[in-house]
Amino acid sequence: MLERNQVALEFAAIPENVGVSRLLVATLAGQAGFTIAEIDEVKLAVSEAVTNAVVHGYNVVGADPREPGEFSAAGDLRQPAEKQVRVEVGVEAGLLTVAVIDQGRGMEDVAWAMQPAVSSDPERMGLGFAFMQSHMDSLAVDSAPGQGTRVTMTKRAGGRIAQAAAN
Amino acid sequence: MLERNQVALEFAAIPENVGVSRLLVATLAGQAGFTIAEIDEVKLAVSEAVTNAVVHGYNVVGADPREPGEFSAAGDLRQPAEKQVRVEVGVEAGLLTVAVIDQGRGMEDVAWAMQPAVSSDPERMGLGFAFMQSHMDSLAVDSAPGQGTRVTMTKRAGGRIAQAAAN
Amino acid sequence: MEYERFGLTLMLRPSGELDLVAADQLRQVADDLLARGRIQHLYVNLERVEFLDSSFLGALLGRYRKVAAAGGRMGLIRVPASMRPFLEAAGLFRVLAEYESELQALTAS
Amino acid sequence: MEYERFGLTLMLRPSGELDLVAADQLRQVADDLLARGRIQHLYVNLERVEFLDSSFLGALLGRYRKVAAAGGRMGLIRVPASMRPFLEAAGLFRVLAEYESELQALTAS
Ligand SMILES: Nc1ncnc2c1ncn2[C@@H]1O[C@H](COP(=O)(O)OP(=O)(O)O)[C@@H](O)[C@H]1O
Ligand SMILES: Nc1ncnc2c1ncn2[C@@H]1O[C@H](COP(=O)(O)OP(=O)(O)O)[C@@H](O)[C@H]1O
Repeated sequence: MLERNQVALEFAAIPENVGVSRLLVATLAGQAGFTIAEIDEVKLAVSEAVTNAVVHGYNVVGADPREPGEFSAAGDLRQPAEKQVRVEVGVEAGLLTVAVIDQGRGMEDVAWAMQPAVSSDPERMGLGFAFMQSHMDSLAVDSAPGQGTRVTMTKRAGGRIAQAAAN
Repeated sequence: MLERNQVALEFAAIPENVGVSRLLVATLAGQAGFTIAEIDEVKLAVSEAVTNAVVHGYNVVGADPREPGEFSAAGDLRQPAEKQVRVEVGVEAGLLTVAVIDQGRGMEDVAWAMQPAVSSDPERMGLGFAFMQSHMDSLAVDSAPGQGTRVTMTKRAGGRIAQAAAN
Repeated sequence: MEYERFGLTLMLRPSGELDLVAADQLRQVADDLLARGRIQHLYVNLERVEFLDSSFLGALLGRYRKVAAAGGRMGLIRVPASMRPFLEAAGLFRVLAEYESELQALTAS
Repeated sequence: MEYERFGLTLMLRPSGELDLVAADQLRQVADDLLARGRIQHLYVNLERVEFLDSSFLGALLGRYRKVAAAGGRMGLIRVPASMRPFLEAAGLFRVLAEYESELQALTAS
């Protein structure tokens, strides 16, 4: 079991990198001693946060069916430096910290956006923040219009505590 | 099959992150249409280059059995910003580019170091560069003492060509 | 995304991890057939699914609205036990019927 | 790293991806037993190995030097076909014997 680690992933804001982020964080959580059920929870939270960076931060996926070709038209990677997402992962004695950072449009009213079933997109459920909250131990969102968004989440490996108690 | 992608991984120079790097590059190569055999070759090259950054660049693992405790003593992550490895991965129409960058001790004589069976460490085989060369299409090494090292490798997905020819 | 048509019914069999990429595939496959009147009913077999997030759930509900608006039926088949609490929390079962097998779904009226 | 002792023989059964992390485990397990005279011979069963790199090869050869210096035997068991060209290129078979099964290795003189 790995006591301490620190890894950051930086990538073009395209849908395919959401799965890449999940895989990375799941691997690091596994090394840190998280159980399979806990890793599944972490994967969901990461998936929601990174999807938001791609979809809302940078509007990369036209979830609105009226503009289905936006990403497929392949215009989004022309200036990759402008549409980058960064996922920072830290592990310290069973505490996993994940920060998802974009330089996208940001949010005017974070409290409004974090309510369950609230979405700026009619095709989405508005449950992203709710799932992050219910599947991690803590969630903090820092955002402002035009300033991008930073979502920071932590989770403690419960299996570790149970294991230590059993010894 | 993904035509274009760009991802960078930055991490503390610890042995456990060599496997994390392999997994990331293997995943991206898979998305880009590389065959399983090709992905295995890419994994080996990445493993060798990242291991070199950790072992030689930063001397993190005392492969010399006389100093076995160097990493286990856990002193290496106290200033993580100082021992960071960066792996940059680009995919563009079936061409995979991987750069492995460290800010470690660097090399005085790159040509000497790249010879097969040459190593500064008696416990190692000196085959890292030879394997990178034989398993990728191109290899370039940029290094100077105290300036760190950048290893850049490329490989084209052969399966893609075969597939295109079959159509 | 793997699928099969039985008359006016579309049977989708997605596998692996279902996120916004799969959500987009679901939209493309289903909306085209719905728009051309080729299908009326939609079932999704989740047997081989290992992960799904709110993007895919949103795409499922979006398809439900279209199918229901056109008087069709939609349901989920073989929901993995580990995903049940999650789908319930999202309110999926309030609108989507659930079946134990593809046959059961196809023979339900 | 999984292992079993048969008298003076150590049978190692590593699995998964073998890089510098596994190389370190190999060193720790084998060198301690060798230094204390608990084992003389060393076999490594590669059956469940999915990947190995030059760090692990180096650790294998390093153990070979120690085992051979003490008059012991060392060999590889069930080398996956896909790894054969790679191990040959590295010259492993010039010094390490190869066996089809653990039994074959243990009963060889
Ligand atoms: N990274 C982000 N950048 C800009 N806006 C965001 C970001 N993340 C979330 N939002 C806003 O918050 C709303 C709620 O997010 P969420 O709960 O994840 O639901 P959903 O993604 O389904 O809309 C989004 O609809 C969007 O308006
Ligand atoms: N990133 C690096 N930083 C400093 N020195 C390096 C680096 N990579 C390789 N070297 C030097 O080049 C030599 C040969 O490397 P390689 O062919 O990979 O063999 P090995 O790792 O087995 O020594 C190493 O022994 C080391 O002296």
